[in-house]
Amino acid sequence: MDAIALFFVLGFLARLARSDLKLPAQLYEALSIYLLLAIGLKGGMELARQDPLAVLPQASAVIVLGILIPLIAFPILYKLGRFDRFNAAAIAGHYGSVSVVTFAVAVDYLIARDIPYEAYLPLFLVLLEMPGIAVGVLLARLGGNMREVRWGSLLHEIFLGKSMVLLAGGLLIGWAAGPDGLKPLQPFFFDLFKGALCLFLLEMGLVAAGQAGALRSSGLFLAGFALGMPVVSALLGIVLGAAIGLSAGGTLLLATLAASASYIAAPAAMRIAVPEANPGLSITAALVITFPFNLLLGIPLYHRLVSLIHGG
Amino acid sequence: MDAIALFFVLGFLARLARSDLKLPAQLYEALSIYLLLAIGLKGGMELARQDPLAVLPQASAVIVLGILIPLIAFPILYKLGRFDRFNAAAIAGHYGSVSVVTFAVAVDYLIARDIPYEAYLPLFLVLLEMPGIAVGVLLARLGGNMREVRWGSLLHEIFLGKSMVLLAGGLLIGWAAGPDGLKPLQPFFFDLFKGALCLFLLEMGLVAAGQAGALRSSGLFLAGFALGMPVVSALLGIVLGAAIGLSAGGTLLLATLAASASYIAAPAAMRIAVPEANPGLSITAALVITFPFNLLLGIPLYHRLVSLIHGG
Amino acid sequence: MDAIALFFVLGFLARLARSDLKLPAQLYEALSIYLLLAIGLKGGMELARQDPLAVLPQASAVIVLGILIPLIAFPILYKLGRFDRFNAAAIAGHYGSVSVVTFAVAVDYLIARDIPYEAYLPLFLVLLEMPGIAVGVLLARLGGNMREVRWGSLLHEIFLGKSMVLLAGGLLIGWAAGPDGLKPLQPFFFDLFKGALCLFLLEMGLVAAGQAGALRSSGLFLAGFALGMPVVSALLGIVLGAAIGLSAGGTLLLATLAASASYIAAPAAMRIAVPEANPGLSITAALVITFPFNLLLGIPLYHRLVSLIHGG
Amino acid sequence: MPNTHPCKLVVLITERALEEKLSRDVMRLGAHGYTVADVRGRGSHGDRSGTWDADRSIRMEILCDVSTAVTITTHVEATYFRHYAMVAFVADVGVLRPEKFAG
Amino acid sequence: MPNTHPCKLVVLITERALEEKLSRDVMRLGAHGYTVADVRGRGSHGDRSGTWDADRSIRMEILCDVSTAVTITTHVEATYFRHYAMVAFVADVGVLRPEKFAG
Amino acid sequence: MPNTHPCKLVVLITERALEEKLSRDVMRLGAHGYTVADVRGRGSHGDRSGTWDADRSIRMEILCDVSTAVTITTHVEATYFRHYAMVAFVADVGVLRPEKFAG
Ligand SMILES: Nc1ncnc2c1ncn2[C@@H]1O[C@H](COP(=O)(O)O)[C@@H](O)[C@H]1O
Ligand SMILES: Nc1ncnc2c1ncn2[C@@H]1O[C@H](COP(=O)(O)O)[C@@H](O)[C@H]1O
Ligand SMILES: Nc1ncnc2c1ncn2[C@@H]1O[C@H](COP(=O)(O)O)[C@@H](O)[C@H]1O
Ligand code: NA
Ligand code: NA
Ligand code: NA
Repeated sequence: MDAIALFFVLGFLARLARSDLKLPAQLYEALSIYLLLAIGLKGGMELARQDPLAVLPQASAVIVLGILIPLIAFPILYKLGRFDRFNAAAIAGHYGSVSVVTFAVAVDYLIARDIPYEAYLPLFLVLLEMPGIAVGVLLARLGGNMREVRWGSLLHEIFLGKSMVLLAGGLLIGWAAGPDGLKPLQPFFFDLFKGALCLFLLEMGLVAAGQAGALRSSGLFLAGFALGMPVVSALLGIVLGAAIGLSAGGTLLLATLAASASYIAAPAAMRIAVPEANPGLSITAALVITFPFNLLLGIPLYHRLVSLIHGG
Repeated sequence: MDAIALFFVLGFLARLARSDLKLPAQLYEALSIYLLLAIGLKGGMELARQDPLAVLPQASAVIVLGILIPLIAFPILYKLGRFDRFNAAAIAGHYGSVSVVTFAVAVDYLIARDIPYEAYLPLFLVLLEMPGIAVGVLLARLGGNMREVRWGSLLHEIFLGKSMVLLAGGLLIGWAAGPDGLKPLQPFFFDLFKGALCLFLLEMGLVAAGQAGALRSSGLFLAGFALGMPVVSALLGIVLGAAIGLSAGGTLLLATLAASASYIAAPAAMRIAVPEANPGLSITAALVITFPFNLLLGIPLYHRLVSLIHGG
Repeated sequence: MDAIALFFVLGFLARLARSDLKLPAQLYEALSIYLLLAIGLKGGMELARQDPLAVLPQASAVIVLGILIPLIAFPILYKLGRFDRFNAAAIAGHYGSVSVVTFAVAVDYLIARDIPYEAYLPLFLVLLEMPGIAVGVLLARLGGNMREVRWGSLLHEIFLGKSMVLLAGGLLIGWAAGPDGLKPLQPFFFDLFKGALCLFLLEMGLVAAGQAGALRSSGLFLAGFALGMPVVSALLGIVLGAAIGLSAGGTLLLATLAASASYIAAPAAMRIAVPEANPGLSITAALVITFPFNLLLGIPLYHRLVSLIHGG
Repeated sequence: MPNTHPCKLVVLITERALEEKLSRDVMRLGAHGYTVADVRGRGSHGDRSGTWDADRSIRMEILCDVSTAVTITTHVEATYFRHYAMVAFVADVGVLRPEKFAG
Repeated sequence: MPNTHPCKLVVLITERALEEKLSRDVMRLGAHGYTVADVRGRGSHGDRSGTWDADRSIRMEILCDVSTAVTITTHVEATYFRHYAMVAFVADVGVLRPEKFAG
Repeated sequence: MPNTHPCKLVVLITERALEEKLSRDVMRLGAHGYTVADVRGRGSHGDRSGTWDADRSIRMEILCDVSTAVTITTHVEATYFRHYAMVAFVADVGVLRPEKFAG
């Protein structure tokens, strides 16, 4: 197993065994700020290397994907899973958005295997962060009084939430500074990236195991959803990746983005925009099941599926 | 624009747009400890490369500069600006002292342009930190009951304040350990420096924008002072740099030190020594106006001025 | 003096001079997590390079050493020092366990002098962390009602305490990932190690000076013990190192481990398992006296002693 | 005590996600200030151990006169109690400089 | 205040090493929740300035009915006061949603 | 409550820059201890959101007898209220081990 995933496992087991290991809260915050900025910078730097307009059609297609996924997830949860409208919509929103750390692990997976990918993929990460959340909120309010949606504060929450600001801000700085301007930042933002990711995954392991108790109360249907939905989304991502002409590596990353569920930006936005939803449900699904599933099984699986198309 | 300055802008805009982005308080503290130590170490290492006695005359001249600047600033604020004695003295003290981060940005400016400078300049940074603050306190107490000044605790605050201990301690360790002894510390203290500076500037942008509201209440005069005083001080620094035979790069750094205003050491010392002064005024001037002015316009301007003397 | 030790001295003097320098609490925690993980990873990586079974006999001998040291320390403290059973046992337990930072400084001492050592020595660090603490608790409860010892929670505290989880977890990950798997983690976990150690020692200097006041109340006998016991233990370590065929470098590390006293894992475990003991006594001895003694004088002294055997 | 004046202390313990909203609310409802601390804890919504974003709690305290205290507690009861982890209590204290908190 | 109900607030200030034990204790003794903050301080055990592990303190507060308050304070007095740095006090407060804290 | 004894709880919320001075003051004025927490907040001196040095606040609480409470509050009122962001209040609580806080 990859060293990165082992840190998640260490955290998970330590918490299950009731160790008192705990990362300081502000270290967790500092690491997440660092990871978001670093991913943004890297993507922006690569974007500076090419014509941004050329990416425009691809980018639009990717946004459509982000809208589609929650629209598929919602009826499954609402009709089949018999969740109420609020919970179904909130969970769907989490799966429409993306997990930054899952993306980073997939990038690492490609690098370790020397598989090339379109270096501007972090742009898609930025683009996919928001639409899913917005669709989730809309679904929660549909039928109810749509005027109750405070659009101003919702858009604010989504576009100016800290993960968006750091990702998009990093992207813009990286793009403006370009590869040469970022060179002196390389030791800090790029060389340390993987080590910082390990520490973060240690913490995510601790958190996931701490939430694992909620599994029992959340029911079997949700567990099934949290395992099945990523595969469905990954397939959509693969089809789209092929359609817009991404390389095998780029397609795997897009599939992973589609498959991943947000557990940083989405919970924060949903808590304010859809307070009626029980946050325990979304977090259990996204963090306790889908996240480790993608990390340990999903990415290799999607790789296989991509290979069916691209050969290799 | 330089990547470093862009991080300041990102923080500033994020806060203006009311984003919830916030750096953890202890990350801010950790970064400032790191930056102070790293600057001290670097300066000490360079000092070890040469005869410390040779720097003595220059060093004395620099201290005189630190005393002079608040003596110029005070009457401007007191007579022209009609601030009361306490506020005039406190603000003058901030401008007599220096901003470590502005210095670091100026060093980066030189490196990016391959302009050489006397590597022991951080020593001047250390020397300039204190005298301005002491003069500010004296000015506040003049005329009043001088016996009220608790000299013991003031000297303690100045010489044993944390920024002084870290800068001077780093300098001494760097000097004692020398270039060879510091080699294993290079990845941590030197290679990461610029990245850490970026994060710190992100935070300073957030803080500066948070304080920007105070601009309205602090009046136009103060804004003018915060723009004009740095230029005056920079000119003094340039004249002095030429007089003591510094290179063009060294002169620019000295000018930047003179132009910069303290917003870490001085506010802490003034709060205790001159409680009558409104800290909002000094901080607005030093952090919200002078700091970004130096960062974005001042340093290039001083560079031009230096070039007039040194050619180039 | 080595740069590393100078950071300890800086912290110590700053606190003695009543500077307000303080490292943020969560930075201290973050650094200790980092150091433990890094040491574990490094040891595990080296372990992966050789046959683990070959180390088994040596490992068993090392555990015996960890049991022996508190059994020697206890009667000295109880009979000669006239401490009560609880305090004698608790202090003995601290000296049976080890100091991770002292170990790191000794490794650095060897590297700076190009002295080779068995790279799997961190394994011994892991093995020595626990037995001394367990023996200390046993000694505290002997004669008393042994059934009062809550073995379950004691074993839990020892094996699942955070320093154990991080050290042993790092070791296992390093071993599983091997040198190739850890390569991308090198900049974070290995290159930064010494710098992070410097910051940690700065903090230990601050803490040690803060506790120094307790020296007066703890009495001369304890001070003598804290200076003499490390030398006795180091001699045991040297004899054992020679007996199990370690190189000169490896023997010095084993001697240093034996000589060092725990001030992270042991205080936490003792506080819960032997609440009757005054934690001030153990911490004064282990941190205020033994730790700097080993750092500044002990390691060079043990090096001399090792050279008597190994020549050099 | 001779130098203090009766005042209410309203304490709200709730999710950190509400901090900005609550701050605006209490100022709008007549408070002249508030103080916030980061806390962790446990209650009917389970363990909130504060190690990551969704898990963090705050403790906000507001010194104010009786009528503002009633307004604030009534408001949070109606607005947040149903869907958020929240506990509220009120204590009688004596403040210095009473003019800072009244009206 | 009309919308609050009398309740006890038990506050324990003690070593961080006790946090897990105390949390289990108070829940076992009938509390329905608790809130913990990191603090530093000074008392009869000297300076506990909170810069490193052994030095850290917590402040735990528990809202509960009188009988639980008596049980908890009696328990901590018997179990921890002798060997640990600890201070305990109780205040009378008024809570909203009293059913969360009683029984 | 049968096992507690009446005591005053003095709470000071103020700038972090004052922490060392206040600690010395309260001990000198007769307190036997104090507890400090980091907080953020808002008051008549505006927003103190605690993200950087000049902006940080602390909350200090002191358990003591009435006369010490009067001495402390009178002292801080005279010394700090004019020039520093500060709020002070006093509550009646019941302590265990009253001998720790009196005299
Ligand atoms: N009985 C209690 N005593 C003290 N704090 C409590 C109590 N119950 C709940 N809390 C705090 O209030 C938060 C929210 O409570 P709840 O809505 O019951 O989950 C918890 O996370 C605790 O921090
Ligand atoms: N008089 C007091 N007022 C407020 N807090 C106190 C007081 N005495 C002790 N404490 C707190 O309780 C902790 C333990 O107290 P002690 O057992 O007296 O050392 C101290 O570290 C302080 O945080
Ligand atoms: N009404 C209030 N309720 C609670 N805390 C307050 C209140 N007013 C002020 N504070 C706190 O006391 C600090 C200083 O207050 P002030 O001197 O009014 O600026 C503020 O930053 C708040 O943390
Ligand atoms: Na997704
Ligand atoms: Na200046
Ligand atoms: Na030992």
